[in-house]
Amino acid sequence: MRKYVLFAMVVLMLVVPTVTAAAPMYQGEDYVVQADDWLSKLADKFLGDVLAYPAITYYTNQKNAEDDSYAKITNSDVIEVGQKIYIPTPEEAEAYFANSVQSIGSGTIKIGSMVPLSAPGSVTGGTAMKAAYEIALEEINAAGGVLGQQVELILLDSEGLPERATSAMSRLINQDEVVAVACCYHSAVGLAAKEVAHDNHIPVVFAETWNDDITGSGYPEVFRIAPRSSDVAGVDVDYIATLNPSYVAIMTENTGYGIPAAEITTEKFNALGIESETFFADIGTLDFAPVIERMKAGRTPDVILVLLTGETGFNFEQQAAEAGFGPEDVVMVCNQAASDSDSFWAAVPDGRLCLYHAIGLPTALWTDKTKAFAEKYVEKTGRARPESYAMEAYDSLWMTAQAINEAGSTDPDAIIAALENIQYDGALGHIWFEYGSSNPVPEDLPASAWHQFMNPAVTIVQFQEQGESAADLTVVFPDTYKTGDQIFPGQ
Amino acid sequence: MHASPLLQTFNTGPALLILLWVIFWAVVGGVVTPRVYRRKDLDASSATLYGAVAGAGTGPILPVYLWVKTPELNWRWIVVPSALTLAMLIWAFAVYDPNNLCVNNGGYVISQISNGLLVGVLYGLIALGLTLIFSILGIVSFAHGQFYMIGGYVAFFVVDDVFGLNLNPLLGLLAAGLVTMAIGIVFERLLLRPMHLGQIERPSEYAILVTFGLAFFLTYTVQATIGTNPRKLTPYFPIDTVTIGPVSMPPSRVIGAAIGLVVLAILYWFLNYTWRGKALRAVSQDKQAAAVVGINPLTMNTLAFGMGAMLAGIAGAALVQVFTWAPNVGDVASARSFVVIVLGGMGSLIGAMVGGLVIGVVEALGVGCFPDVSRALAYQQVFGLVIFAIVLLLKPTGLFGREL
Amino acid sequence: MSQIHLQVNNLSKDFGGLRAVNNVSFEVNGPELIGMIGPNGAGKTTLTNLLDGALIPSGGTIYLNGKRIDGIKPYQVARAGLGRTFQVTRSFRRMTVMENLLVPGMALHTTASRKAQEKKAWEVLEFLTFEHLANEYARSLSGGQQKLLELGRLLMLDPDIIILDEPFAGVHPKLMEKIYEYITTVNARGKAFILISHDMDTIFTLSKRLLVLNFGSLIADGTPDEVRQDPTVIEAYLGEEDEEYGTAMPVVDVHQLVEEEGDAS
Amino acid sequence: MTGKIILWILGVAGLVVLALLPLAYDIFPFLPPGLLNDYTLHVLIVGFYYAILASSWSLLMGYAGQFSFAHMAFASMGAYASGMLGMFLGTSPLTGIIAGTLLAGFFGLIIGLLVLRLRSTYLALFTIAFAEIFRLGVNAEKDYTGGGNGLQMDALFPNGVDLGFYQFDSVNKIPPYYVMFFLMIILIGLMVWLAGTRFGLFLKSIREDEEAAAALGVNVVRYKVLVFVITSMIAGLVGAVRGHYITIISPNDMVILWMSLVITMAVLGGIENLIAAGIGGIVVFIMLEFLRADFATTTVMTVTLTILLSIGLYQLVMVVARRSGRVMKNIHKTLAVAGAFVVALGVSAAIASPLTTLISYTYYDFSGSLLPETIDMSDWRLVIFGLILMLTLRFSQNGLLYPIIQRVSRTGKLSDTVAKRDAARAMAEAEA
Repeated sequence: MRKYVLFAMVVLMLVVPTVTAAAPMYQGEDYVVQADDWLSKLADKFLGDVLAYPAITYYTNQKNAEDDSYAKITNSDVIEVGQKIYIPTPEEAEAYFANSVQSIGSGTIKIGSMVPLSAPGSVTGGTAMKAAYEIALEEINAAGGVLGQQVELILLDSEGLPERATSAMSRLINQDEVVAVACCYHSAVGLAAKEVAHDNHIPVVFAETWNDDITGSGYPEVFRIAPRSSDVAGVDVDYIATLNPSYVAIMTENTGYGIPAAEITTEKFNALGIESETFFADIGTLDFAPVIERMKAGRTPDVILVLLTGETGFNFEQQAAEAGFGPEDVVMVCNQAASDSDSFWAAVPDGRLCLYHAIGLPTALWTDKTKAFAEKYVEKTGRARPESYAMEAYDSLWMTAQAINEAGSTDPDAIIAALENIQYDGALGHIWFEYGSSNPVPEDLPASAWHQFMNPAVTIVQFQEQGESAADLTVVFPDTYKTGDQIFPGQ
Repeated sequence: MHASPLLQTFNTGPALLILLWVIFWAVVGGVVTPRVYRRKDLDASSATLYGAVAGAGTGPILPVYLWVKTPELNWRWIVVPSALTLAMLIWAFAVYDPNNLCVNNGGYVISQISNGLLVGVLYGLIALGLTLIFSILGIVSFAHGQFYMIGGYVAFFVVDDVFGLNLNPLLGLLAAGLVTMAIGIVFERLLLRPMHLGQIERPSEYAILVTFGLAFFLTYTVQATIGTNPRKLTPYFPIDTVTIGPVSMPPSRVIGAAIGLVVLAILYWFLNYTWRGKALRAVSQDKQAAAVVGINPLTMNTLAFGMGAMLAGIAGAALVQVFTWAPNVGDVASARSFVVIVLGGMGSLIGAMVGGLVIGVVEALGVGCFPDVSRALAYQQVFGLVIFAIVLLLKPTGLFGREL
Repeated sequence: MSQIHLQVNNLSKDFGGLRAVNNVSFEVNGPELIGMIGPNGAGKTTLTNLLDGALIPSGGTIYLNGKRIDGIKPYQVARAGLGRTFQVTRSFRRMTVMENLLVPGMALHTTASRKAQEKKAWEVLEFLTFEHLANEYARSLSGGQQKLLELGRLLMLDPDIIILDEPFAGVHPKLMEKIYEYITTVNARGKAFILISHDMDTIFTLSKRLLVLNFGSLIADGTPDEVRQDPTVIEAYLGEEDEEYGTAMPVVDVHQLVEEEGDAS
Repeated sequence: MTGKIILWILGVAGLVVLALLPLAYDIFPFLPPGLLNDYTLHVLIVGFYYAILASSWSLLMGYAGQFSFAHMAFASMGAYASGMLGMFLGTSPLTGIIAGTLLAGFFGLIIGLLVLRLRSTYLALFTIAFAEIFRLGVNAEKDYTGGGNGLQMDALFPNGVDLGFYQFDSVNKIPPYYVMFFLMIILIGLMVWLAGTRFGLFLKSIREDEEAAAALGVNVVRYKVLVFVITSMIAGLVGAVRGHYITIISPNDMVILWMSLVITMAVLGGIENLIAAGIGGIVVFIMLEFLRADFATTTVMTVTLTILLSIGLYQLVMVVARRSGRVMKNIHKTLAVAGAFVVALGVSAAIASPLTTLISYTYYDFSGSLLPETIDMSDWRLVIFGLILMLTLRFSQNGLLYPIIQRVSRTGKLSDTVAKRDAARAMAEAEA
């Protein structure tokens, strides 16, 4: 019996493509998008192949360059009713695929990247960054690529492990021969990656890796558009200092991000004469009840600063709220990623009292590029808004592309020179690197100012209504960005 | 490196003196007592342990009594000295860290213990299935945590509206149990039955490796298909935090523990009042005799493995509303279950529950009392694991286990 | 060869409150062929384990050829000259026959070359008429052949006293003859044997002397004829219960279960 | 030519190729570029590391029957000892590696003594507990170990290597390549030699039956402890070397995943043969790296179909053969496997693409989006290895490689063995 089923399936498989191949063919023509149309559906209908949709995108965009009555398709998954698109002839489509195959074979410029896509890495962050990279890549190639060639992004999984990072970076540079790298989520990964980049003299633009030492080593190849831990800690501490606390509890994670972040924060508190105590938890800790109990029963903190990422932070905040020691009972600087999850508001009813440190411009100051990116990102991922690391990823890839274009070649030294002089406008606003080989880091600044974007916007924000949209976040600190007053527990 | 601004002062010297006193008399008691008993031509098989505990708990007093009178060593001579030993150790700790909340705040200790008990019921629930499998098949399933993980996911997808199902939590529990049971039964039939039919060399290693392979397979199948994005479910029933005196119990955990107790009650009923349940117990007590009276042990193996998997799945479904869920939650659950069943005694259902409670309390008190507050949470699992290792070395049959 | 002399004095063993072996004393002088019998649970295996060093006695002493062997490890006892087999066949199943034989050979002579031991092993194989099986895995041998292999291993160990626990249980008659032959031949070469068996016929014909154990005590020690007429022995054997099934009854009444199922269906 | 000689030639040839690999372009300038670079060398270096670990785990598990989950913990212990000595006392990597080896050996001794009474499952549980306590402890004591941040370690050759006629800088992969390569040859060679001496013989007897071995004069305690000490020292040694090569060590190296991969490597190679386990280590690691990428959906489909179809076809042939009452000799079976594979490959290659389109089409109707054109195998590769591990255990307990080695090595004297076995069987039957 099984044999016959198998046989039938094989026959079916052989017949279906023959039938589809015999489907009626159409001439190249213009087409106005109707309701319920998808590009792949159209591709199937007109070209007899659902997989031929990139040809439609390509030719429509070509036409758009000459005649803007044609739509510009930036995301093949998104077309709108009423848009005019061009359906190529099967010959044209074939020619497109033949070309694109060829172009992948020879005329592409490769940029490397790695993000955590599996545990123990933070997959939430990794997938967000991957989506952002893909958006940037599509835009770059739609805009004609780099140096007249298409860009190929080679994206590897860092697993959040430094030893993995060494290996992946080595593979990007030696095996795939990328000309530059835009990368990284975890600080530990960034620390390992920068060594490989330096050894092989390949420029890297870091996003999201906050550890000060990444730019602190002063390698010519290393650039960073994300803030340093000390920048973020500085804002956290400055903000908390405005509340005049006598004792702060720092709840942090035992990772390359959490350990130095807690150290820097503690140092800054000490300098201000504020007492603090750090509680370390392993990433992935599920049960915080005993330590929350201990915080409650011991010396009660005036502020709890949560430096836990992702779901670990969520777990802590929920259990603190359940134990009657949550945002409604004590001022709590929470973890941003948690509030992106729908269940957050059900699990932490008073999450509106949470404060977050947010990276990037407040919504009110978003540039057009930010808004355009946010729209695509929300559409692509279904998340509430682009997280800071998504914006950083997007900008890091665009900036790398711009630098290669400005350098006029893929020579590492030329790209590094271009990056040192770059003036880039992106989702995070205007980015440039103050200190580099032509303008050395002054003595009174830490070494980490080297190739570091010195003006990232770091703010303290609050959702003041339960389940409030991200666009309505209230910025409570610093004064430069302030849009409203903080609501305090019991208020 | 992390100088704590809350200056913690420790009286290492005096505490060490107490500790040395305890250790000294434990060694003296442990070494001398068996010699005395042997010289008097008495049973000296347990004299080492009894002497050591007597010395640790009472210094020279009880050992000397034992040497002079040499009474028959039964439980009486270990319970009180054990308690006294514990008291001595607590005293040493109190001297070492007088500012510790565990030392000077009784309400705090009670609330930690109640926290531990609550979470302990959950641990016990996770471990129930593992101990059931061990009692019938005589193997430890290294894939137990993975069944737990899958159960949680099934419940999540049934109860949450990701797929628009949005069903009643009870259906979630049921679905989780059925799915994991099905996987368990298929696995048992395909990969464990050959072992019981004698088709496999080195069966004990095979059992470890093959269940380990299953764990690997299940974890990454789930990871590859639904990703590692953590999932979170809100408490099944909208109840408030339960507060009794200094003790406050979060709603999600109360619900989880309640489910655990109900499951335990149903299991108890099944094993004691149904034919199949009694047959299972018969097999666990004596395979041959059970076979003689017409119970097919192979069927019972499949049933037991399926039920074990189902219990894990239900535990997962009960706990998915307590903790965030990711494909790797199974690893920690497996490790905890091993700790719990070894402590409670492999194969004992009551042992699993008691073991769960003990581990819950030990972990809560461990984190609550560990002198260095910044590292306390990082050592959470270690407290249980150390007890686990000690029990394995000294009394592998645990609290309620029987000799195998 | 020095004179074989095993001396057991007041040997006792307690398990918790249970006295499994109670003040047993006997001697073996020269290459004797001794049988040891006793009802189930009489302490035969415990006694063997005490002699072999697997258990530490609660009281009493054992001397082998003037050397005290109680309280030392089994491997030291083996090297001192006391070899044994187990009730259940315990060949090294996933090792070849040759390797099985080499283990005791190499263990006994820490400086011996493998070559020399292999030569000796071939002699043993010849004696067992096993040459063609040298490179087979022990697991591919029949049950009886595995028994013979165990005996072969003892030859490699070359002990003065050999304790055989149930050598004839479950063995094909043909092989039984071979084992019989083995015992008499090796005994004739000057080795002492202690045979433990249920099989009264064989043991009574083979042994020159019998030890009878009951409830851990030695109740008789003499020639087969003397033992046969010993009133305590007769009583012990008549009063015996079949404990193999007697003690292992499950707590759940399984018979009742079957009835219940009958009711249900 | 007997099979043993074939194996020797293959083995030596393989080693010569590996030994000359870094010089490949100097010897064969016509080789296409891209075959050999720092990344391929890196994969091989780490592959050698896993080969040693898998092989030493086999000595512990396959020879001595001691099931241990703590092997990776010992490897990390070596690395941490060396790294911490370097950080706090400024010792050189060589001193650190020696200290790490000794420390791992010392803990191996303690564990070996502690677990004397524990068997199989209990031993496995105890070693898990030990490994977890060690990992969590390292994680928690971040002031000394760097915690989850990891511990930076010196490069294996902090100043590079100066051969007089050629200088390698500290990041060049060639010196660590040869270090790891020769470590692999020496350590596996040492273990193979040990396995052939009385040591190996006694280990096997202990694995088979501890009490019987003791009753035959084997000092069980000594050899059990010794095997723990030796294998942990080997693990500690290579762990420390690898730590200095990667220049960072973190507690994540000890998560259960890595231990399970070492077990998979050893089991797939064959735990009763140290060399097979070692080769298993290299092959599995290379496969893992190779599969850590996106593959075209049609390729994945082709491979999947080929595997399923070849199994199906082979079973079909066997069923037909059985029905028609033929006795299949080994050579026929081999032919059937090969034939099934070729046919399956052909058919799959032909239908994979249309089938993918078909599924994509159906999926599109159902969900409104197409199947992705590529599939990321990073997670699926682990699924595959989990599946292979279970199937190997069930159907080929000696692994996948070892049976082949056995068969080849017997080719020369096959008839001899068959005759002997027939004789044995005849005797056994006569008896029964």
